[in-house]
Amino acid sequence: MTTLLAVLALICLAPAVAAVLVRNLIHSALLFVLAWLGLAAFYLALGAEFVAFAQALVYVGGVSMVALFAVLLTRPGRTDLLPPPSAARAVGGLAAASLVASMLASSLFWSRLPSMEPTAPIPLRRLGELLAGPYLVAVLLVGLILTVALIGGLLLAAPRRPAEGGDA
Amino acid sequence: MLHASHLWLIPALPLLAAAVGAAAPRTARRLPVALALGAIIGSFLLSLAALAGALAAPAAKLTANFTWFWAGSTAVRLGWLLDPLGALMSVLVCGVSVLVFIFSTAYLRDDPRLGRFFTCLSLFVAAMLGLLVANSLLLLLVCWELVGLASYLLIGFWFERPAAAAAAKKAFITTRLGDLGFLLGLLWLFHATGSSLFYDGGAGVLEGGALERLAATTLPGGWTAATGIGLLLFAGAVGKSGQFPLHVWLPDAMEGPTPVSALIHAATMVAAGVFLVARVFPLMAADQGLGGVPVHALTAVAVIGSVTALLGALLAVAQTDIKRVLAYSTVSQLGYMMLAVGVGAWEAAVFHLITHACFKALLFLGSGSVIHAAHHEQDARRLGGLATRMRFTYVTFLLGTGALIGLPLVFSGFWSKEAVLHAAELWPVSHLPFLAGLAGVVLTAFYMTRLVSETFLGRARGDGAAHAHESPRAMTLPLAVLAVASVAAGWIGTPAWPWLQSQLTGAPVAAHGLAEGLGLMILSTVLVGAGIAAGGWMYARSPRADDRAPDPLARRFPGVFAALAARLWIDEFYAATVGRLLRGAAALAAWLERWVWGGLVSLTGRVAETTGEVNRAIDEDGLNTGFDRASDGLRDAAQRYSRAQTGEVQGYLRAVVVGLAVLALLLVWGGVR
Amino acid sequence: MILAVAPASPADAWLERAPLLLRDALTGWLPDALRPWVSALLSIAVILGVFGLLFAYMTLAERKLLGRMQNRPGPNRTGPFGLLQPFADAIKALTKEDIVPRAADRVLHFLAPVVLVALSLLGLAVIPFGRNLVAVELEAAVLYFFAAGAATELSIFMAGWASRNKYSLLAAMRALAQLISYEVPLLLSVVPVVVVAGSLSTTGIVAAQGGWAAGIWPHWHALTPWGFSAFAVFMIAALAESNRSPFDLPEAESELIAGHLTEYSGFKYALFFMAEYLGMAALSAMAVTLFLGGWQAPLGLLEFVPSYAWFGVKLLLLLLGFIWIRATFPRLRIDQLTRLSWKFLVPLALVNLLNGGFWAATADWSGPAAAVRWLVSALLVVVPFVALARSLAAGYGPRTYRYAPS
Amino acid sequence: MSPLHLCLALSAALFCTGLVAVLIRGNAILVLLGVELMLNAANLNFLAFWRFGPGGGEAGLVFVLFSIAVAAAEAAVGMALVIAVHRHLRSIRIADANRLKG
Repeated sequence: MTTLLAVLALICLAPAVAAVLVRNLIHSALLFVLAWLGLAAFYLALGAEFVAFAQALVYVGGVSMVALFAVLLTRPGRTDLLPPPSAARAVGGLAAASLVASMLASSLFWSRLPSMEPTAPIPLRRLGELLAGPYLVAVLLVGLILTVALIGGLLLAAPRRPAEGGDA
Repeated sequence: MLHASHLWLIPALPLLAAAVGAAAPRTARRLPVALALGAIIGSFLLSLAALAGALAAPAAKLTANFTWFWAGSTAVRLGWLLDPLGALMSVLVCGVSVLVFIFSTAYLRDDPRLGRFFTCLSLFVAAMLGLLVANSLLLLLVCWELVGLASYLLIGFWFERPAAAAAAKKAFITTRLGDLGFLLGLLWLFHATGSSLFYDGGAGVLEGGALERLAATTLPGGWTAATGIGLLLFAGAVGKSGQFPLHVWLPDAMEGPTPVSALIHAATMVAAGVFLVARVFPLMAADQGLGGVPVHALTAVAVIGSVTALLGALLAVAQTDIKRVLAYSTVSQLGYMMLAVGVGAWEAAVFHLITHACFKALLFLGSGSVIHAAHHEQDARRLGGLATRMRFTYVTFLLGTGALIGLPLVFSGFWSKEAVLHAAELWPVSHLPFLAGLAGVVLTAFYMTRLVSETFLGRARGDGAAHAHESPRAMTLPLAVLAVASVAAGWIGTPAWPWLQSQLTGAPVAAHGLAEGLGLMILSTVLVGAGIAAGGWMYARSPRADDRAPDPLARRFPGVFAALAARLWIDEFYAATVGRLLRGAAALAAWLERWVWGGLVSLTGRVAETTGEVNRAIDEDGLNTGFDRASDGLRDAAQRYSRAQTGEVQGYLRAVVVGLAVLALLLVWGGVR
Repeated sequence: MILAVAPASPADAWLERAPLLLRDALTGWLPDALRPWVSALLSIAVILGVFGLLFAYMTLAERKLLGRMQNRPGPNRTGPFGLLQPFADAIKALTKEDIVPRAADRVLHFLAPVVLVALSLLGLAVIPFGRNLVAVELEAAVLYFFAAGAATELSIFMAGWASRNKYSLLAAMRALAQLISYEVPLLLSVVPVVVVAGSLSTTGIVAAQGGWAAGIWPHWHALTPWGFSAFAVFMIAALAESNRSPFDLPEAESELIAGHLTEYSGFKYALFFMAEYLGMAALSAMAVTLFLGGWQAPLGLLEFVPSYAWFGVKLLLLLLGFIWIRATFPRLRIDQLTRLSWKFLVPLALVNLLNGGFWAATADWSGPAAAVRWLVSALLVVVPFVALARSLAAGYGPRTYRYAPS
Repeated sequence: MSPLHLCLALSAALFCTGLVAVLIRGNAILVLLGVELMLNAANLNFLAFWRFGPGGGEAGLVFVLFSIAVAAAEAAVGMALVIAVHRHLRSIRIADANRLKG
């Protein structure tokens, strides 16, 4: 179990790191997609089938598409190579991030977690009942948020004359 | 069969139509028309149902009362009343309204404000119906005023014409004078009886207990409260139905569109006064003791009525404007009705009211048809020769005339007028009203003959009449219906079969065959014949050649004719007395306003102004300097501080993250557990 | 992902059991620990083989059918009736030189076709081809299928962008717009099926469509009003998803000189070709599973025919439909494409979702109530369709042609 | 090292990676993607504790679903914002968008 998880963790961490480091915009976007796929696989290994597929569907099918579309609509220039980040920003950012990293690592290793038996993955039907039962309000709210986000996205991205470009 | 508690539906429908029509956009011209027609037809059916319900139990006064609001501990209650009087009237009003509406669609087809016209008309009908089915004097007054408002709006419908605007104002103000009396009477009645309901299961003001109380309480001067209240209410009726002192507005009201004249100022609204008196008849008749009482409500009614009947007929003789002739004739006919009420035969009055509504509406619509055809030429002198060009209108107009002057045995007017005169003849107090009525009969026959022959006979004396042609179907159809009605409406109340009277009084009236009052009938027939003969001899025999030609009557009696044509200078008299008085009062008020109150106000203003000046000086020179220095310092500090505000999102983020991390590390390593 | 080995139930007919018996015969001698894996590998191999062949002959069928529809004979030289044509093409593609533009992004340029083929094969894993023939039995199979299919356009984008060619880039953008637009109606049209069948697993959905009303009317979803509407939306969206005409904007030979395929040649091109047909087949198989009752026989008395045969027949019918449509319809413009999706298909699918909910809620109505149920459902399909169609068609009169005077 | 530890470590690493992306990449799109990555790390935590935590309650699982949905919305709006910004400034470098004036 652990070994499988470890392998998957590497599969999903490596592209993420690479995505942050490469200078080619498209490459890093695609690497992000790869990382998300790896994460989906990780979820699958955790026994969260539904979540895994939802992750793949939403991120690979939706978010990555939107991101790539945005990239194409806002081409920096002939080439997609980004200018290297300014030294100050890089140093500052890395410092801050390393602080957080150390914090997390410390809290991780200093806190002794009882290693428990994995609880059995729940059947899909149960999940559906949960979503339609106790969490119904939340589901409706999320649906509302998505609708609003869709419309807001359209309005934001549409040219000044909403007559054209309203769709797509 | 309509229950009393549903009566409110009858006025509600047109009211709704009026509301929607008023809200409708100006461009939607057809919408208010359709609404008004639909609503009035619905009300017509409803009131038919109500009539059926009322006739099922003529004597019973079916009421549905409810509390409007509580004034302190006394409840102000309104209600609906279902009895043959109200039901018949509402059927009549609705029927005439339907016809007039249809007529108007053609008459005002090209008017830009068609929608507004029908909205006002619906409002009027709603108020009128409410007035008819009201069981509370208060509710009746409300509807009464609404009717007045609608009449004002409609008289002034063509407000571009100064004449129309003036007429509207005149009508409104004149009727207000009467309504003041009405209001006082209402208040007095409410104060005296503590209720404004007519019939309230014995507690109403028209029922035993209250009437006895009113008749019992006497005032200084020997009058009873009943008489006083009755007179005050009658003042309202005088104003509304153009009785003698306040009749001046009615002829001027002819400035409004002809359908309005037909509906409001001939058939329905002006009859509201008669209806009111008939409604509160028990109250007026409460005090019959004539012993030593100087004046008695019904006596006043009878006198006023007879004077009006005669005066109206006289003035009608010398008018040249078709509609004015008809207007004065309306005045005199209303006088007949009041006369009938005054002599105690209120059912006869209602009978005459119904027939008069039919044939006067017919006559007005006919004149409207003529005016429409003659391109808005309504001076009889420049008309003429229309008998051949507008045969249909001519025939119907003739029928209406016959009804008005009361040609014997077939025409409705004959029967109703006969009933009125019959009652007047039997009046114990005096015979003057009866004689006045007889004189009125002659004059009526005379001026109607004059009108008909001037308008229709001879040859056209104006290009308007020359190019006249028959009016469209939508105008002739109502004429036909009304013609039938004005002939047939009389048969429901003949002495041989007094159905109407018995239904109204709720007690079977003995059918005293045609034999009784036969002499009167013959007499009136003779008088009518005389009038027609005189008119025909003067006008029809040799119709005037052109519109310059002087009136034959004027040729013979110039003085009389001039006086009549000038309407006996009544208007001028009013202008000289009341008008001048009012103008003086207004001038005084203006003077006071400008010099006394205005002076005070401006003085106060000046004081406040100066205080403000002082304050400002103190502020600017004293306080502000300190504040300025403080705020300058603040601004500099802010400028220095705002350098950190680079707008670099990631910069902020970096700061946030560092802060967060440090905090968390403190928590973790600093052992802050 | 539980790899179970379903035993062949002796109740079935011999033909029905044949595949499972074969599998057991092949894997019977293995230790139990290995058997699931080996049988999984077996099923993969079978799928690859079957659908590879299917691809090969689909190309042939398409070319021949198009030829017939355009009054051409189509390929008829290689082998009898040109039956060997696909293999000739394969050999040609293998032996061709593989050209990569100098400016191209080599990695992505290489990855694109591979990823595409892989992804379009993934979906087939959860399709129940027969009563017991499903490679991977998943609880959320439907979700898995679309998750796998969602990525295909990604590789098209990779191809188009990696070629460093403006036509290819346009193709990439179109591909993205198309996917973003048509993913929505595709999924929305599936949801009512899931709602009604009460299951996300393909086998469950197929099982839910078993049986016949009055013995003759199958309980297939496509034969209910809402199901029919969902089926229509699904097929249109599927056309767009698999870049088939009339939605083949990314590879528009006539305007974009084959779009993202411009810079591809040889075997990579063949891979793209293959991926297109595999994706088409996968979507059609899904349509069969969701709407046409999967491997269920249309009539009770036809059940002696093995289930996988039924599945094959339905699949082939849908594929031929694809070809027919391609031969019939002209290509849309990108704005027409997106408008069709957002203003027509999506609202329709949403209303249909409601419809499915109604159907599921009234599952126990019977007798005259059932008639009402059908009527309401039909109205819920027809009324929105007519309304939307009218509102969209407003202003577009019948087209008038003016011919040049001869 | 227990699976729970592994999950938490992975999520921490992912979180930091996303954070770095947010902090040092100049391109707005990449920043948004970094945010997405951080969200994913959080989701991973939820799942980990749902699976290996002290039992009881599928709340973690359900919450992950919601968070994925909201993340999708966030991405859509974010990209739309990026496009709008680009229309204004002809650039999507975050450093350029440092004025409130549009």
